[in-house]
Amino acid sequence: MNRITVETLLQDLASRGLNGEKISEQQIKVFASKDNFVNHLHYLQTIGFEHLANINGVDYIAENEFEVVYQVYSYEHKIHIVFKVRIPREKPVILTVVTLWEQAQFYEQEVHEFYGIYFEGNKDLSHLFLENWNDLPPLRKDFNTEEFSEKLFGSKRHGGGK
Amino acid sequence: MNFNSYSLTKIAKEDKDTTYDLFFGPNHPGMHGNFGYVLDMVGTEINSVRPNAGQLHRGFEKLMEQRGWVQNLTLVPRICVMDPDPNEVAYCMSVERIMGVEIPERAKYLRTITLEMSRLTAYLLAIGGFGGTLGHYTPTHWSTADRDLIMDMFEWLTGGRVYHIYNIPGGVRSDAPEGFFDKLLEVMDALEARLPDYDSILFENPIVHKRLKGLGYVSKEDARKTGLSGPNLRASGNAYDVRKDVPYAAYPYLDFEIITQEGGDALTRALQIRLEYEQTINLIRQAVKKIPEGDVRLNLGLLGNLKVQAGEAYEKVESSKGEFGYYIVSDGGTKPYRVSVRGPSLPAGFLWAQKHLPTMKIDDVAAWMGSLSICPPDFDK
Amino acid sequence: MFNINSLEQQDNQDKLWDKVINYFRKRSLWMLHYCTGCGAMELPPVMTSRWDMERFGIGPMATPRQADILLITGYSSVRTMKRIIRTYEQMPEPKWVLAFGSCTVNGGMYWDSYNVINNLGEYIPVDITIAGCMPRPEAILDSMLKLMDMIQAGEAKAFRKYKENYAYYKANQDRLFMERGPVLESAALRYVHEETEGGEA
Amino acid sequence: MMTVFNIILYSLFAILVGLIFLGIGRKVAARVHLRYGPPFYQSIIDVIKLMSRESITHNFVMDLGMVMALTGLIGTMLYIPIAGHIAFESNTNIIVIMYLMAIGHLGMAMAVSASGNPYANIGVSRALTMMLGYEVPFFTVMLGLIIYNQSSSVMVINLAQAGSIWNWNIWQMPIGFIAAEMALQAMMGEKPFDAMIAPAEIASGPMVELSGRYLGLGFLTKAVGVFVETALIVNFFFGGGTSVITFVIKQLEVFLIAVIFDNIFPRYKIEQAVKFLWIFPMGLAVIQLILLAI
Repeated sequence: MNRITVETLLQDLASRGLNGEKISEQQIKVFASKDNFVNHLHYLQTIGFEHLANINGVDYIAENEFEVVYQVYSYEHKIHIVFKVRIPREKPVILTVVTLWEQAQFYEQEVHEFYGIYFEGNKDLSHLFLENWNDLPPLRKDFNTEEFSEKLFGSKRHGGGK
Repeated sequence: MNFNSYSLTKIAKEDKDTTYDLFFGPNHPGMHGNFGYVLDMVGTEINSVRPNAGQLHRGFEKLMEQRGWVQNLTLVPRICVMDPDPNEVAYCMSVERIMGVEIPERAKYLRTITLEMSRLTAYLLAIGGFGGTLGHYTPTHWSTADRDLIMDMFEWLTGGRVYHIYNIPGGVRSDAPEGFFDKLLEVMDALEARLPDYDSILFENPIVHKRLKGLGYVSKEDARKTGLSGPNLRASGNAYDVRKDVPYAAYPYLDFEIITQEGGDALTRALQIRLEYEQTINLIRQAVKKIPEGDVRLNLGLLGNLKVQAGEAYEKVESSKGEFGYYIVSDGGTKPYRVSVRGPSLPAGFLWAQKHLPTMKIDDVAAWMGSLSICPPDFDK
Repeated sequence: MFNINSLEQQDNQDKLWDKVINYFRKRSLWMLHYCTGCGAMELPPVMTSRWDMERFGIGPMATPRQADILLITGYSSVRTMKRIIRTYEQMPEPKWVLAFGSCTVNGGMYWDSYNVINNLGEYIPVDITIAGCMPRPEAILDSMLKLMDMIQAGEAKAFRKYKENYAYYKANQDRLFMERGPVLESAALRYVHEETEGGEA
Repeated sequence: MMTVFNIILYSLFAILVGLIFLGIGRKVAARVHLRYGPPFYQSIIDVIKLMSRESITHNFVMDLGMVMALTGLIGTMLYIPIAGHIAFESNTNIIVIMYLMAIGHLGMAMAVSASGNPYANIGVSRALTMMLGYEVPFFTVMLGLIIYNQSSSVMVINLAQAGSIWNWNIWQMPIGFIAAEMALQAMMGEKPFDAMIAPAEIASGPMVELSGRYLGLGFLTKAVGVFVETALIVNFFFGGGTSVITFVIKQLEVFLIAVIFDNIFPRYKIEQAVKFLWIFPMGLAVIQLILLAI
């Protein structure tokens, strides 16, 4: 397979209907819609982007949207893709990619736990880290960690001084 | 002589009542860190495994959104206590990428030196870990004492023994003190002179070979697909190293080859650490030799009020466990909008645990875990 | 809250025998091999060749039944806290607790974290707290020596405090571990997903 | 009356010497690790401390088992001559020793199974498996000794080696000695044959649930065990001793060799250990037996 550069990759993805932007010589970001992003990820996997480094969420509360970010890297082309999918905050449901990468199981569990995003098709979305948790998923912007800590653990700003 | 073929446990496997749950960790001497596996056992054989994580969860990613850009530097090294500097460097690199600044050459070399020193401490601990999990405490005692030589150098350079917070956005905090590099080279000589001892007591020990050979095999393709990284990936025959592929700091100026091996089992991973240990000493020597004069940090104004323009970046660093990545989103304020950390241990700690452990007996769990250099805090965060 | 008087009365009763046995207790301190947090990183240097705590008869032990000291090495998350309490209650008396680092006093740098308890002393009694993040090996060793002095003088009696004020500790522990409703009102915003038909992609 | 007094004296002596051996062993191990290590009397302090602690028992069987383990080994010790002194005179005491030595492990197994902890159960099953592993080669070597001396009395074997250093059995049957040394390493539970303790695997195995006095009894059992096992080797291969002092010094040497080996090897898995013991020491023991027969 020929070595793909950032520019040719961006052109290729644009022809498939994906908008992208260059971040650096070895890194681009791509915006995909929630309807067909799995196909795009599958395509990327077939052209050599086989390393899924991480899946993480971002809470854009001002725009009332969640973003799920897939960090994908290719060992051959040495390009990193920040693959972004936006979903509405009221109904945070997205398709799973466990079929493409096995380790996605645990990343999705983590994102579900911290953002409350549901991954359709993922069989096990149980909590990995938190126990006895009945509050908002903690990494959402409308969850106030300081207030939570103050109420449950009795924490004080500046250690209670001043 | 195959004990398995006629063991009672084989018969018992069909009987539902003979299985029991065994808590391997968190309170277990063989466990690396505060983490655990709940093993579903038949006799001494493992049926299935459930990772029991969350004991180390501190909500780093949330806390980083509450604190200023530079304040966060106190948090990031605590994500991996054995090898803290890659976290600082990856965080700083991401911030610098968003700000679009290039750090001075001397700072790049100083970063490289701290990164490699940190890698050495982690490898020395890993050598001790191999000893400890196999019940061989002599190398553990030796290597932990040898690690202290580097800890003292760190203390001299940065003021901290374990957490250094030496790298800051825009370079490093201060220049190296006078005489530091000469002493560092002496320490490197001392550490290299110890290698034959480790070889004879650990890496060439016939019983170590017997215990580790064939344990936890990962094939070349599986290692690439499941997100393993670092020494684990290279021990399976993949020539991938962030230092070479996505060069950062002063690595483009240094002369080194990616070390790969074909074995893919625990023994190969142990030898991989031993080989890379030698390479790291060599890299530090090169960096010390080539380090240019000049500034060690950019003037970014008052760091306490640092503002980073809106943007995002994912930067990765090769740590002793594998690829550490920091994905940072900035909205132009005095605090990050989102910091997401990619720890290298998750694929090994969760996915490969579920693949490997059910083929093992209880004897091998600790050694297997040590061989994949699983560091729980980096996925527990 | 703590009934100091009754402790002192109890102390006066068996003083001579305690003095003899305290010598042996202080010279043979076994600590539990449980790293609850990152402070455990400075334990290997203390245990191994450089600082060699076995000189003083201090050594790691595998299970709570065998151990005298419980080291809380740094912050403890809610899940760890549960395991710490289980461990502590399994240990036979006399037992001592050493708390490492600032995180065990007021949460340290994790003071506003949603998963880290702030003051360890509210949940189990602590004999000695070592300041710093993380405490240096010298500080750890020094605290051990201090604990030895306290044991010899009969001052290290925190485990009795736990028995006498069990209701206080239990109430604090229950606050964390009992089935509880949401802590913040914002929890009402939670989205609960109902599986749609044909959910498989 | 005299016998009772003798028994108490012998047991106290064995316990004391065993504990000091363990302390010296820790000190030597520490030197291999490049550190100072505890004082040589550390094990005695440990045991006294353990005896003074709160002890958690699970049931009567656990109490009984721990006592049985200790008394089993003390009983063995009474049949072993120490520099010509012996508590119970017997013409066939090798057979008795062979039987009694197993009681220590069985008592431990009883006590530990009673606690119900799975780690403890795995540990004890490993200990019993290991016993299968080392007893076969060790008793084969003993058989060689019995054939060579035409007697199954330790005292007779002991006296046959008197006179000069060159009369010692270590020169008469060196191959058997090596086999016995390997078996001894397993018998004392030193690495590479310490799979039954294995802290990193099964959290110290049989000792998981033992606290206070029970752990103290466990330590005493270990101490007497070390005494008995080294005493056997000294009697069989090093000609016993002219006085108690030389006997104990010889015992210490045998013990320290084991400690040094303990510190340069990691541990075998249990099946690897048994395999090793049934191939190498067993092979050597059989070769020795054949050589003696010719």
